Amino acid sequence: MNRLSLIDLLWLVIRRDMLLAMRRRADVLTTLIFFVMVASLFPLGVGPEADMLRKMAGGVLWVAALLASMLSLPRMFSADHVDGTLEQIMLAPQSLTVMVLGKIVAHWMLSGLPLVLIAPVLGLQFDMSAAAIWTLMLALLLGTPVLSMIGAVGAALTLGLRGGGVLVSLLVLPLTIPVLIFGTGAVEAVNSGLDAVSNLALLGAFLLFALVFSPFVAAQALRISME
Amino acid sequence: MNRLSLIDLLWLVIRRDMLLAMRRRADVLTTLIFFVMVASLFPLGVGPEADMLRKMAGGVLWVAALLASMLSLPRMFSADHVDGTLEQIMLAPQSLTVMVLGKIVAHWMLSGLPLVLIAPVLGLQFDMSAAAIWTLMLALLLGTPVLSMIGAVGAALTLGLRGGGVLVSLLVLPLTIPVLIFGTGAVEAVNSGLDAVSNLALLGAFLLFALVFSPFVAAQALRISME
Amino acid sequence: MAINWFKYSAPSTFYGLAGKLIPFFVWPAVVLFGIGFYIGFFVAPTDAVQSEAYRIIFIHVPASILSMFIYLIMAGYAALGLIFKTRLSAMMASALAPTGALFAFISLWTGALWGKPMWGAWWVWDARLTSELILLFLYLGFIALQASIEDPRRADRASALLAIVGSVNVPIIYYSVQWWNTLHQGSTIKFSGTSMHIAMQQSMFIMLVACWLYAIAIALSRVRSIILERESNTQWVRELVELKGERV
Amino acid sequence: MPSNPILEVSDLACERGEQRLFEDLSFAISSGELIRVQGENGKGKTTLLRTLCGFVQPVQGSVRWAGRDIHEWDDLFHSQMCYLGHANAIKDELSALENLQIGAGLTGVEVAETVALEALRRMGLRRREHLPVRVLSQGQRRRVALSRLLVGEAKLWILDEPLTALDVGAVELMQELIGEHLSKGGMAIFTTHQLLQVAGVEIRHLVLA
Amino acid sequence: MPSNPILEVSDLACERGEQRLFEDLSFAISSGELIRVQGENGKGKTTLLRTLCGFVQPVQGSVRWAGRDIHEWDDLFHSQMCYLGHANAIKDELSALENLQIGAGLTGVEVAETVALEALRRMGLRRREHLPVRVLSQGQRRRVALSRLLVGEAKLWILDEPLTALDVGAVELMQELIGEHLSKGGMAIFTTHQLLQVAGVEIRHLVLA
Amino acid sequence: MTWSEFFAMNGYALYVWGSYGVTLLVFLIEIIAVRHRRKLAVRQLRLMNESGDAE
Ligand code: HEM
Ligand SMILES: Nc1ncnc2c1ncn2[C@@H]1O[C@H](COP(=O)(O)OP(=O)(O)OP(=O)(O)O)[C@@H](O)[C@H]1O
Ligand SMILES: Nc1ncnc2c1ncn2[C@@H]1O[C@H](COP(=O)(O)OP(=O)(O)OP(=O)(O)O)[C@@H](O)[C@H]1O
Ligand SMILES: [Mg+2]
Ligand SMILES: [Mg+2]
Repeated sequence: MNRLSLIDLLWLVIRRDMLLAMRRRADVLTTLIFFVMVASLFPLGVGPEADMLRKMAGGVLWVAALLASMLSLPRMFSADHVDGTLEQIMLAPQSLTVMVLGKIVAHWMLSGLPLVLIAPVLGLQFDMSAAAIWTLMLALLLGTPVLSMIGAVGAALTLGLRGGGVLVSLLVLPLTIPVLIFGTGAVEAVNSGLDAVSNLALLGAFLLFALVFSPFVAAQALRISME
Repeated sequence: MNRLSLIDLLWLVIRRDMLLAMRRRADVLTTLIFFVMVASLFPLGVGPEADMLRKMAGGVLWVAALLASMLSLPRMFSADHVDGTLEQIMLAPQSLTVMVLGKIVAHWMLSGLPLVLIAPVLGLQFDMSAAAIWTLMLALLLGTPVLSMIGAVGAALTLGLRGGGVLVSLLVLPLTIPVLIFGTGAVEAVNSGLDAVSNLALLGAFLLFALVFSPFVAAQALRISME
Repeated sequence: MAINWFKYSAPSTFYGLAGKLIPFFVWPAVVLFGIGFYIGFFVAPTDAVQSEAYRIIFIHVPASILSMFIYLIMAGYAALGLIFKTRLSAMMASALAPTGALFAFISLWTGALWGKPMWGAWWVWDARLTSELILLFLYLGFIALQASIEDPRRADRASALLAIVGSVNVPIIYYSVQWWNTLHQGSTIKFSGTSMHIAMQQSMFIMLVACWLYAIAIALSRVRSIILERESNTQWVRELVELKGERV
Repeated sequence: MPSNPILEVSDLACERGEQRLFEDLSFAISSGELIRVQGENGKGKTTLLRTLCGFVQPVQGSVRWAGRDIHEWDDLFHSQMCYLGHANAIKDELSALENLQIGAGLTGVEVAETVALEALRRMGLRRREHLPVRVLSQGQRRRVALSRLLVGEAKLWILDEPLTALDVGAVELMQELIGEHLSKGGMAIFTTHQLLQVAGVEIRHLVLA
Repeated sequence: MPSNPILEVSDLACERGEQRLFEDLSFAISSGELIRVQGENGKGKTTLLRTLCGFVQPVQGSVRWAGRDIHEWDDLFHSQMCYLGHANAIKDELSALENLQIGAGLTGVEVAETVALEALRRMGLRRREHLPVRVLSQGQRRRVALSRLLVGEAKLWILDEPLTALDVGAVELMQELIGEHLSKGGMAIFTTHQLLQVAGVEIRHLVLA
Repeated sequence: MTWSEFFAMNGYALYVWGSYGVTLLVFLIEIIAVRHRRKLAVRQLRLMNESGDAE
């Protein structure tokens, strides 16, 4: 019987959440498919003109990514809350912040990463240029973790509340707008022949900022919610 | 101690679901606000050019309505499932179809009707013409109940499955595409100076069709899910 | 000094204090609204370009400014409540939120009514407008979170955390929206007279002060109700109602 | 319809996963009788009760009420039985009173407020009638669920661990209630791991092993 | 850190809603002692236990472990206690074995597979170790949760109705386990509405009324 | 300037009075809401006092 180190613990939490998700299998796929569907609904709703679609592509894909990652947020802590596991986690002698970080990483790997990987396919559907697609992927790679991190705070705050699912979107969506703006800004910049570096750099800065603060804030939020 | 008639029962179910929603207060508002937010995200993603926005407006609003009513679907039966109420409902000697119809009506009044009412405001944000806005409202009025009805079947089928929340979107979204197409079609028609009647008539036909079959089908789906 | 501070941060003391203070805000507010309105409508001249429509500014700008400041103040109170566990601060935060949201709404509403004659559209996706809209969403989030938590202590602490996270984000949102808009096109808004007429400035300023006073008064009286609701199980509140026959 | 319908189980077998939980189970219960289903954890008690309700399809055998197979989703059967499972079937947002009235309404029985209040008070929930049940303790929540038995007119009670979370007083009350029910011509099947005795009634045991 | 830390509760008061559940509650528990919290449904037993864990902030009084207030979210306290609530804290998708290993891991204890398997078997879950706990019966699920007590090295057990859904055999086993725990120098606080006796130990009763 | 001219706002009446009117309305609603809330709180307290439900 050994005590676990922080890194071990982080790794355990990530592995656990991935394992749980794999058992439910549907979970990962569905976020992905939701993303694909929202992105595909647009051409249906808006009409098929290629020009216009190309122009909207970056925005539509980002909005779809935002909504998709929003959808999977409520489950981030609520399953653990309902079955009492969260109580056990909070009673653990280790740092709650580390555990929350683990859960955030797992959430991203399950809901953010797949979007990054599938985005090029959708980009092609919208007739985006290769450069734009690369930029989109990079922007999503930097931006989606931020969504998971801000989302974690929202999910923790709304834990156990009725209607938590929609409430969390209500809390989180406004806060994620900068990510949306710079994310689409990067794609747009490439489209209009400019350099996307500044946009991407800002996304990177958000990422670092969120990485430093959000696990701690989310942990505090959990403490508040569990009281 | 009296036995209830079918109409009484329908009314009881509607009242009950409305009461529950009112207790959670936030619920109704949040669907609405989600709708407003999604609709507002698009300009942020796509850019503020009025011309392009006007062109997308119908599509964006319909997609937002679709997503908003999709979001509240999982809760349609799952709360009752988890706490055992659904078992009691299914054991009741009355027609399950009527109860399901009651739940559908309540769902629409809570998630569809508010969207119809707020749509004009969003229409103004997208600079739509008055005629287009009226048509949009009418189309939503005919279309959103269909979304609730198709949604009920999906919600019943995915009951109790892990990740049901997203799964139901997966099942339901493809089925609702005709509604989306004719709904946006109506708005588009008005925009290009044509008559929206045929589109609206089709939506009306969907509505009747769904009204006749979906409660029964959803009731059967519930039976299957509860086994 | 410190003792004094804590004395007034006790709900029981503050309740009475607030009750006494309210009239000192209400009446000046009414008077200033009157004066501001008079100057704005009868003294300030008609604008060359915008004709009479510009008179919306006298309510639009104060409302806009207040909606932003109230958020910061609210977040400040929330933070105080979270850190020092003073119940009153949290109550102040929740008393301010609806007022802030209403000012955001007024800003949007008057802006929209101004936009229609000026730009021919009720709404354009301009940076300032968009960030005001987002601000309204932030308020609504705060209110919704608080409303959906039954236990007041949890509600206070959770919404305080949200307000703090929000206030870190507000500047980021503001600048990102600014950038978002200017990347595409220049600002659509140009005010005709570069230098505003002195009467316009006076009116706007007076209305601003009036709005401040109004906001303070309404927040104080709301916090009194909140105190009554939250402290209903304490002796002093019971006695207050019973013995002093507190007015309804 | 015979005036004293009975529940007949013949030759019942149920499987879960690859495992046969029980087979060749036959018994009948009629007015005034009380059956206790016994067995260790996981022997299939819950499964049996849910089969009797019609939720679980048996792999073999049949369950008949008043001579007719219950799997015809028979209104008659459902209006004469009342099932209480592991879950309480109450809504956290509603008060105890609302829960009872609406819960009964959903099963087709209209309950006047006075009747409902009296039932709740009998179950020891005085002064808790109007609180949202979310804030009630485990035992109080169970009591709310059990009070449904008092307002219905079901002949057959199927109770899965009704005593869970109940304190000593409430257990005694339940025994009393079951006694009354039987003396009025009702019948009941239940499971419990706790002690349960009903004055003047001999409990039949059905052991799953 | 004293080698035999004790839990001291002094002058504790808790409120729920507008209602004061208990006040002026003072007691201490040290090595080898067993306390049973008693009271009718809704008297505040669960609330008391959750206060001892630090989930609920008392309106008055303090809970101290080894002399320090537990509200400093103290690692020491949390590494020496184990709480089992009404909820089982197990994951439906995972097998019993995975649940035990991962569950212990989250509280910082690494458990070898052989150790975990042995604990599960001791709890009567032989041949159920690899089934997803979703398909287990109520009692079997409770056993999975309880098996965590066997693999930890907590000194203080806080158990909220540990006997819920357990059959007679399992109740005996639990009594045995508690006995062993105490004789190894542990201590335990629990609630239950059922009978529980531990050979050779005198149970102290704490009555909330 | 006559009153009717004043109210006509040179054709911008809808916009100008719409703004001020709604602002006034919002203020009034807020004031009424706050008073109502206070009334409810006090009434609740009275009820609690009368029923002697002080435990
Ligand atoms: C819904 C629409 C509108 C919204 C949400 C809105 C929002 C705002 C905000 C937030 C401010 C405060 C800015 C600050 O203090 O820095 C402001 C000020 C101002 N707005 Fe608007 N506005 C809207 C429409 C308009 C329109 C249509 C006009 C005129 C054509 C206008 C003219 C002004 C002026 C002149 C100021 C004050 C001058 C300044 O601070 O730069 N606004 N508005
Ligand atoms: N899919 C499955 N695969 C294997 N075994 C299963 C499956 N589903 C259920 N079981 C087993 O079936 C049994 C279900 O029993 P049931 O819930 O009826 O038990 P019970 O007698 O009510 O027990 P308790 O006293 O614990 O409530 C358990 O032993 C469980 O392990
Ligand atoms: N918000 C609230 N308003 C009023 N009463 C409340 C509130 N929250 C909890 N209560 C009351 O507090 C008590 C909670 O008790 P607790 O859950 O600790 O009981 P318990 O002793 O564990 O009971 P059981 O034996 O049924 O598990 C209940 O009487 C409940 O009605
Ligand atoms: Mg069972
Ligand atoms: Mg309890």
